[in-house]
Amino acid sequence: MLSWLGRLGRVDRRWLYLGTVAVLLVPFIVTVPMPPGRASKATRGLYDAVESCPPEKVVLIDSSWDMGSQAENYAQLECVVRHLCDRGVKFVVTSIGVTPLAPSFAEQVITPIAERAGYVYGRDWVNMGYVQAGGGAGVIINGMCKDFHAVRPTDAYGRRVEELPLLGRVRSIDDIHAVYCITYSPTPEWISFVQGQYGTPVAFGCMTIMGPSYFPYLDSGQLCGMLVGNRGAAEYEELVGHPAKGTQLIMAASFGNCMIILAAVLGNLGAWARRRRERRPA
Amino acid sequence: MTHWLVIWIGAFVTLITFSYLVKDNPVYRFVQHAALGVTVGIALVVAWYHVLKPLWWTPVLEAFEGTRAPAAGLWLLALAPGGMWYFQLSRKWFWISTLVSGLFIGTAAGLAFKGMILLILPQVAASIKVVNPWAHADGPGGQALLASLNGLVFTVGLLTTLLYFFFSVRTDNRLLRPPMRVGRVMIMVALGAMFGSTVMTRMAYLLDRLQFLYGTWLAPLFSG
Amino acid sequence: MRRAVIRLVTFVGGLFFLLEFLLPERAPDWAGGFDNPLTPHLTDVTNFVIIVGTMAFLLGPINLVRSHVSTILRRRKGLLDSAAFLVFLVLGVAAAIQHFEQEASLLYDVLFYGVLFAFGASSMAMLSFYLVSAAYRAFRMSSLDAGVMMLAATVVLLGQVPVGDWITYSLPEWLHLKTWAQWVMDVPNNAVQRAVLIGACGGAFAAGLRHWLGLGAREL
Amino acid sequence: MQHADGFTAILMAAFATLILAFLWRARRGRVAYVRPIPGIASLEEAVGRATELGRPVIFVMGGSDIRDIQTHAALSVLSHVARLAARLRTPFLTLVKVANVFPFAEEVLREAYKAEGLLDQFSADQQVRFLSQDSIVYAMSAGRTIEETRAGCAIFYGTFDFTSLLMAEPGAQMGIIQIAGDPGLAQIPFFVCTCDYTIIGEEYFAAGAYLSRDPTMRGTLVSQDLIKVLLAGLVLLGTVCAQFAHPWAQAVVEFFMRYKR
Repeated sequence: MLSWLGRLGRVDRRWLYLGTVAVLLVPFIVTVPMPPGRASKATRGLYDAVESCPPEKVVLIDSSWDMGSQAENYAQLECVVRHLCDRGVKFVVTSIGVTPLAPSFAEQVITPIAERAGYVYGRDWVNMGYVQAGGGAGVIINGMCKDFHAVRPTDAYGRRVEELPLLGRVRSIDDIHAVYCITYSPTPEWISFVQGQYGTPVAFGCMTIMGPSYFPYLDSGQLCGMLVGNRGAAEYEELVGHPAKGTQLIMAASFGNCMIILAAVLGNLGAWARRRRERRPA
Repeated sequence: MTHWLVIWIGAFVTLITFSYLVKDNPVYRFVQHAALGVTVGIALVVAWYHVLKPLWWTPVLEAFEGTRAPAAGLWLLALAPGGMWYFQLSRKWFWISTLVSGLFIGTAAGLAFKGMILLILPQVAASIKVVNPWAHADGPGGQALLASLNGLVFTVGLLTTLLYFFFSVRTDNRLLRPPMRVGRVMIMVALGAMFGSTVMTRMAYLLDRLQFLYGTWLAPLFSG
Repeated sequence: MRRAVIRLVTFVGGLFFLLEFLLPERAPDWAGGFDNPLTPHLTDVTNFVIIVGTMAFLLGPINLVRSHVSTILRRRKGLLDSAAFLVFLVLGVAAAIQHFEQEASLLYDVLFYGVLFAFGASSMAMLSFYLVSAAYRAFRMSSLDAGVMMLAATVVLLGQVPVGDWITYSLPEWLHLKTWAQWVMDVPNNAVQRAVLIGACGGAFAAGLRHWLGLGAREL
Repeated sequence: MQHADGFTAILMAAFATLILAFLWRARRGRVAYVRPIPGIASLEEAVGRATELGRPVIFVMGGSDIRDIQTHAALSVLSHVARLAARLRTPFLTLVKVANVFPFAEEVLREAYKAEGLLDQFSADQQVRFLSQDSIVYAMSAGRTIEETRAGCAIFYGTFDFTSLLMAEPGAQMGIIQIAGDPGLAQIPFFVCTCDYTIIGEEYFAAGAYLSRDPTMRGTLVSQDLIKVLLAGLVLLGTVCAQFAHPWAQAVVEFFMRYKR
């Protein structure tokens, strides 16, 4: 047993990789049921913010993710857009400063959902495209709160603000009910310049890795809600009653996480076994 | 519905990328450079179509055509500082580009002061926790006791961590050493939370790709 | 002289936003009772920063093209890679223009979702392979630090996924792994993250002043 | 709060004054006190152990630019470790990731050997290696170097990215002493489970300031400490007041809560 454990540590990397793929494919082939759960405070906060949107206001979505973070951000955008469409809340999408590829990704997620819900582009939702600045996103956020049209005079396809009826009523931060920023690590400048200056609720959708560093903002009420990784998306999908990508990936993550824990335990046992053998007189 | 060609190329590129795990190979490097080229190309076009054209080119054009107030034509002057960036390409005239980059560094700094203070004050306020179970509004019940306990752990954690990162006072005495140890343990617990989260994110990347390979590419092939 | 001008430009750049914030919305009556004179110019300044900042958009591509073209001209190693870069750069530009002008383009879809997306997502996924092998070979619980950290990590790892819910499903709620994972996030993690944030505040001010006043890395 | 209120403005002024005051002091050559952090002792121990084993010490630098202060902190630690290794006659190797850091690292090493009177033992091409600007390639080559030279100890000091695990893995598997320092928190977990000691967050700068005795580095550190004290003082004041029902105490708490909407 000891020698077997000791040998485990010297297996060629590539076998480990193959084993990883084999184990992680299981949850996609076999369906594992999701236990009924309770949404966390963070997820609930965003859900309530969307629920409480009055008809005359819109939700601003900053969708600033691309292939580098779509593994978690995709589901986070999808579930919230579905909720907005179910509730008939109108929304404006922007992509501020992170990646110029973001508008195409946002469109890929939103268009099918919006079409199915009977949302008309320009009247019910708008994609305002990408904007960047030299000194970081803060300057754009700060300016956009004051005058939306000046900073974004056209949408992602070059149509003018005047041609898009929805934007007739979105002139400044006062017309926005809440801001939802989805990217790898949303910039705290959203908190400073939107929530800090105007008190408009801000919610984040971030990769799991960034979750721990944003919880202090949730505790202080600077964030009204937050979706953390696929777990957050899965909880949201449950609240909306439409399990999708988040649910599927978080189920699969059970396998992944267990595998990492198992690998670390076996690795430690192996190291311990090797040490014991070395200590034994030859 | 996504075109079959897009899915097949996507699957091919995914497998080629994973082939790097076995061995670095020329096909991988080819795909890597192709992807970089596409990124740069698309970014160029987006910068023009989403930013410069609507915000700068159109107003200037319209001012000259007379369909907009002539003052908008002044935006043409932005070419002067904007052009300064390109002196970065010359060793001799590099310093000219530092004029415009300096402007941006200054802007970012000016906004950073404002952003930081707006961020930190609510954090200070939120750190004020009620530790005394009798000070809760509804008296010292079970919930209040729990909240006080959590408040105590929080306050101790906050202060010991701050002490751990405090460098201008001698701390190698008997009074300060135990709280510093508590601080380090607290930091380790927080790092554990970050560690678990990091692992989950990295797993999500792989799971997402496997979902694509199996769910989008392979499974439909077999189910017809 | 040159240095002084650069410093002045940097200083003025920061001054606008700082003053706009520091001056009140409306000056008190004894001081004349005028409105904040800078606020009306905020959007113009914002647009100026966006426009001039974005005008640097050719800089990165020029540098890359220069280095790849020189690789090809001098027939250095990686000639084929450089050629691939240049060809796909042109294709990328063409496809993106097509996409913006007519909204449906197979070339764009192939390049965007087929090549770019697949490569970007897969190269991130490679990290998890490395992670598994490292977890196995290198994660050693050799110190108290590592022990405490790994314990917290295990709670978070199990508490965030459904398998954790299944394990502790029949126990009372306060013993659920999910509850404990949330506690780790809400109490110890929050305390430490906030302490780090408070520390970062001083750091941000110091770095901001250094940049704003042009003091240089060595001097501050 | 679209514009600063009195309290906010005073606080901002106080922060700026503290930082500038210590900068001014430093310019006049006053060196502020900075305590030694435990990580420094562990660096010395690691070099000692490598000497006992007769194997080389490897210093792996991070990805920051020469214009970043992170690099300067790392260079002062490099100088300290190099002097120690020179004094103990232990082979010493530095790995560099960023091209413009390379000449500085070489210079620091030369100075260190000169200070120990061993300049003739120093060989720039052997002891300072520029591996690659690319993260993954750098990390893999660093790991391979640790393996191939059969290092006695490895020190990772700098800003590292997602590849931290790749470079720390081989050493952990060999069971050598490894010490890591990174100014951020994100990569620290990986170092904690693969290294024997980690220098976390701001400790990174403190170690640099302590070892270099550079007046400005130390002055900045102390002024930042005082800002922390100021903010921690506000938290403490509020926390104490929150425990009492007295109207004055409640008024103080109310004052703070205005900022938390």
